[in-house]
Amino acid sequence: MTKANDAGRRRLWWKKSLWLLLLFIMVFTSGCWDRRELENLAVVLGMGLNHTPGGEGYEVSFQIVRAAQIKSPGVSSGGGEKMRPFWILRSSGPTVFEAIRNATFQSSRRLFLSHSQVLVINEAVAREGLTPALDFFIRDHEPRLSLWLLLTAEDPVQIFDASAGLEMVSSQAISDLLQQYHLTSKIRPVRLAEYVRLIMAKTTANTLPVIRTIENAGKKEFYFEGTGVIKGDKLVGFLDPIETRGLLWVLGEVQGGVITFDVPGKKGKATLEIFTSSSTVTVQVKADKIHVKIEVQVRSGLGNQTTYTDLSTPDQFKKLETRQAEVIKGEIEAALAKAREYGADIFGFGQQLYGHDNRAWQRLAADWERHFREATVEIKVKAVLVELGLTTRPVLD
Amino acid sequence: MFEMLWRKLRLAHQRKKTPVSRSRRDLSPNLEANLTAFQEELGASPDLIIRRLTLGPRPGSAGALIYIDGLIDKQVVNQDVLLPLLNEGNWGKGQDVTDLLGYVAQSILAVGEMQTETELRQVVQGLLAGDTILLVDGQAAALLLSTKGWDKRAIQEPEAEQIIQGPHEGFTENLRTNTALLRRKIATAGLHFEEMKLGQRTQTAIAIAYLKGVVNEKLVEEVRLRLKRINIDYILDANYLQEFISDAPFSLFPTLTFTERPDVVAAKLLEGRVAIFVDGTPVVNTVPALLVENFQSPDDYNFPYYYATMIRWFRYLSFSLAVLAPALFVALGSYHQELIPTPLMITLKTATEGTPFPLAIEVVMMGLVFEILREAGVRLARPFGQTISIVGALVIGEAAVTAGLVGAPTIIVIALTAITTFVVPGLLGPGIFLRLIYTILGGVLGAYGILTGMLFTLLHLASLRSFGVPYLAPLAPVIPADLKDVLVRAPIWALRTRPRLIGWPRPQRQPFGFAVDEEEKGEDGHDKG
Amino acid sequence: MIILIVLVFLGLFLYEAPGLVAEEYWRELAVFTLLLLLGLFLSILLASGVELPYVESVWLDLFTGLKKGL
Amino acid sequence: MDKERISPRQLTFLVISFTIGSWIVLPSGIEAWQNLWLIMFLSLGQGLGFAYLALLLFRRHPGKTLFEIHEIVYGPLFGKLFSLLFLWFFLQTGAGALAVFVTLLKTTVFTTTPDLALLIPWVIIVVYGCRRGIEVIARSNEPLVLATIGLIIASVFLVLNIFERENLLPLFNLPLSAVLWNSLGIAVFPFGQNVLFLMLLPKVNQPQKVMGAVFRGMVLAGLLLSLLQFLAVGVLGKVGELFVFPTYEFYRMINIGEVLTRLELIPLLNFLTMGFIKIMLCVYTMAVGTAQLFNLRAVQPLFFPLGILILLLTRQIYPSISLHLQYIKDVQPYFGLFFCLLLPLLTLGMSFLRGGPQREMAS
Repeated sequence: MTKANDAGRRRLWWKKSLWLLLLFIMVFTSGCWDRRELENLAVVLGMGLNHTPGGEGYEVSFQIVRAAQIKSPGVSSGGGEKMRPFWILRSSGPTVFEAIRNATFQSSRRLFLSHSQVLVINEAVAREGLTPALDFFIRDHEPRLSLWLLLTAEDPVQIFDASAGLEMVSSQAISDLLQQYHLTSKIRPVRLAEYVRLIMAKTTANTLPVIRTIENAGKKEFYFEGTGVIKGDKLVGFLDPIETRGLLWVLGEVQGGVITFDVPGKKGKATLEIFTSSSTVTVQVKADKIHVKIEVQVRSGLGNQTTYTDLSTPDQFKKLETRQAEVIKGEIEAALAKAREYGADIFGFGQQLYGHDNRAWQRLAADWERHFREATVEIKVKAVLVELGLTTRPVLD
Repeated sequence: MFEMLWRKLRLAHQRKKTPVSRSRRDLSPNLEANLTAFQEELGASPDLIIRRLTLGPRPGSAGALIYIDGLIDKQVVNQDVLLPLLNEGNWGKGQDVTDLLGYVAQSILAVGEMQTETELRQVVQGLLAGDTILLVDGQAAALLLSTKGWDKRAIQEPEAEQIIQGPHEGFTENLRTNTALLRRKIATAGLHFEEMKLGQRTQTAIAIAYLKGVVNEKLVEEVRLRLKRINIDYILDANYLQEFISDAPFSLFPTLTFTERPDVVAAKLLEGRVAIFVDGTPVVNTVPALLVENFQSPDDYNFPYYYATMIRWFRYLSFSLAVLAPALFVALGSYHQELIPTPLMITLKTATEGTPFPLAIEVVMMGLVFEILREAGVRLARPFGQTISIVGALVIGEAAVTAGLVGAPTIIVIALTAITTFVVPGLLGPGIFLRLIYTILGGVLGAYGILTGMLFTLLHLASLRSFGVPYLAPLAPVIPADLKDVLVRAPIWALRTRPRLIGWPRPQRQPFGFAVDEEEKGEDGHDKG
Repeated sequence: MIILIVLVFLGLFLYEAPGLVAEEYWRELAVFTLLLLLGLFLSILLASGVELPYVESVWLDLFTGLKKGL
Repeated sequence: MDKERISPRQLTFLVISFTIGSWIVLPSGIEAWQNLWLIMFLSLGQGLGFAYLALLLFRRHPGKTLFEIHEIVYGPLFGKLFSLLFLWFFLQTGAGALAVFVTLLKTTVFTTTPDLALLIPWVIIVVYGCRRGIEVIARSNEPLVLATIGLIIASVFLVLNIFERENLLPLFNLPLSAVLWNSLGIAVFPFGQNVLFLMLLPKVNQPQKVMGAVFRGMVLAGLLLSLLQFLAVGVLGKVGELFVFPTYEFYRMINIGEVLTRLELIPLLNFLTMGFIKIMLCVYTMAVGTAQLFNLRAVQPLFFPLGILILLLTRQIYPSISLHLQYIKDVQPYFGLFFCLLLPLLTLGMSFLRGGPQREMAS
């Protein structure tokens, strides 16, 4: 290190400066192709997918945040009429991608899809097959796999147009709501990633939650109701909320919600709050016949009663538990019946078989619909009541 | 091309020869001749005091006492030099001495340190260093009496290196005071000082200090060698030396550490480092220097280990923030918006809505404004400094945001970096530079640009050595044993080994554990600073 | 574009060569110049839009050819 | 130049980053996707076998680089020919890795930025690093490897909430031939490339520890890759097959409480550093090789031209990623096998045929 003589040092000096120069050249020549300033972005929070009125192509609608409107709404720019904090835009094209790019003709700013949270798909599109419609969202680097997928019978714009309640933007509200599905457990929220996972499982059918708008005190509001069944990639039918919960029981995804039924032998109802549930599904193949065993375990507590009897005694509890198990079993059976009707394996029995008995699956997969319809299903529900709330018996009994 | 090269080589060759040695000139036996010589050499400076006097038993010979006013301790000169010389009773026994100077030195003067010189230049040197010169007619020699004494600053706590707990003393501009301060910390015979004079014209005293038995002898040799190689006109501060002897003169990063604290220097010596004192400055350099030393503060060792560890981690965090925060902000804001969580993204967007400049320019601009404000605040007299900060913070920041010139988040980021930069004062310069470069890179190529810059920095840092020790040690190369004082600050009793690459001649400080029966604590009060 | 490339290569040559000449590393200089010229040649070809084959497509063709041959 | 020495541990670290290199981003053997993490162990075994053979070569000719061994074994002319082949191998390996990274960056973040804008800064720092020498490369590699290991281990915790055991099933649903073929593909692609280290082994300061160091590095790298694949499969399931860059996609899925989300850039940059080391090693080795080929005394001046060559070749590696995927599937196993197993084996055989331990004059 020290042996560098004077001349060497001087040479070193200009060599060193050359490196810095190189660095700077590199900085200033390479430049900013992908730069997009925050303020020049149109942040899309929700997207809708529909067919163009004419037929062939797709119409994509966007819900774009109007950031300036979110900023301190009280002090908004002197007196001008208050705009809504979002902007809805439609554009169409032969493919989804082209439709999205065509939106550039209408938007002064570049559409930025990375933050979009929901994708609302019109049923007509779903009936024709989702793969061509969703390909862009999986392939492109901007949209995320954590996008929530929703079905609607209406024009997606109607959904975006609905009141957002406490939020600024309805897409945000929908996304927040879907994350709290466990308060009711009557919808099954599906992210794009989950959809793709199930699609790739071949035998398993997908389900997507259905959203629609309702009129409430003169205002439009969105509302979730039931579930669409996607067989392959096509919409084949719907499950009502109860059936949806039947499906959720089997998938072990019920993590809350309430269940109401008549108290056995008494006049009046009891509402139980579900705390946790879990399920075990075992699929066995004997002589190319499928036997499915579903075991569901539920822990719940008494949340509300309309009878005048004291339900807190152990044998009343026993009765409630049996009754609850029956109700749950009924829900599962209802879902199963619908699934058999559509020939759609929404429960993922095939997936289960695929994982545990791959050979059998490979043998049966080709004709899975028939095997699924003919499968014998044994349902066992074990319901446990663990809590009473703060009181033991009703105030007046 | 070749010609240019040749020319450069020749120039370099000539450069080597430049130190001209002036001709040697001896004192003459004639007093008057000597005095004229002195006056020639120093000019008719009013602070040159020549006090003629008669020396020796009657009739006595002519003599002169020469000193420079202001450099000597008048008390000493009057009481201990003049008084004995003028007291006739003193000459009683020296009736027949021939070597009058020798007699004076031996029996009369009450001065501790003195020496005889015959060469004019040496004498003048002594004079300029604060010695008093005694000349006697008839003798071609001079007596140099050490009567140094000038006004100096009292020992204070250094302003740039405040600590909360621990010793509050700092070095002064006086070399002797400084070495004494160090001796007070390390009372072992192993503490050696070596002195030399550097600077053609300033003749500044340089001292190197090391702890024999702990230090690597080769390191001391290397320091000596590098110091001797220096060929400089003047030295006014430690930094003059540092730019000469540092391993990587072009690097942004300092390969010497400096401090004004005796406790820090003591700790470094005890780790096996060498300290370089420069007379006239309170700053002391220690070598070899490592990057991680900048993140250690004396307070780390004066506080309980868990607290010290946490504080050290905050320091790492602060430095990374100081260097990277604006760059990441720019990269996220203008390239990787998808990485920002949605609500934050919308908030940011609302805040930047309508600002005219790209984010990178905004950040660089505000960063420059801040640096200028800081510099102005440092240079200006204190009352002005306050005005500056009020104007800077309130008017420029606030007004820029309300006027919509820059977004509020930019101001927040700049303010954050402004504060965090000062957490690691040793890397203030490199930090500001890196921040600027990274911000530009982040604005040009986003996170990829920052990564390129960081890899470049990493390679550069990894290629640095300070006196043979890799600058990034113990992180690259990883030395697990040394991480105890880098990743965390282990309890003092667990810091039982010195840094591997520096203190390897004597790696162990003390036996492991906190058993009291070994009374070795005196030597290892605390670690590095 | 081509002028820029030539300038860059010239700059690199000037950056490296004097040191080599000073130390009389003639062989190094030769190999260095050779490699540099190769680079220059290729970059000029690329810059002027000549279609050079892609390495992996060459290998692919070769291997599929071999497989067919076997 | 020749005084540079690296320690066995640094060698281990270099092997780790070289192996992880670009495979982590674009895995080979994707057909076996769901079982990749298991197949990895098989490949690791094979890879260790290859490495053992190559290291035997080094053991027979201690202190010699591969190119010097070539000249000893085949004589100057043929030796140089073989060396040239290997030079091409290093060049293509480095350029291939670089091309993959550029493709990744271009498809994910910098869609409109031209290749050159991404390549030139990269090549500049590669050359800068190479000029600083192998010691500096090894030193700066250490924190990078530690960071990568830290990230991979941290990912275990990051994906806990999206990891599903069901996704791992079914295990072993592949025919044996597919398992073997894919494991071979992996054995030659990340593991086999380590044949490059034959050029650097003489620089290790404790030659007796070389074998252990290389093996440790390969095993560690194998374990890390296997762990990462395990996580990726657990998170993505079968879907992973779909993606060109599954690891990237896997990090895109991370979502912890809607706050710690969209992390893909961090692993991307982290893996880029591994690739950076890999490319730097390729360039460095090429320079060392070229210097030995032409009996040069200095390596320094070669880095710039070689950097430019690798830059040019990167643009000419493949016209599109689809061709590269095809290449990985159809050609790479053979190509790698040729360089990682056949050539070293041939050299080893020849060396044995020439008889006795070679006692070359200390030149």
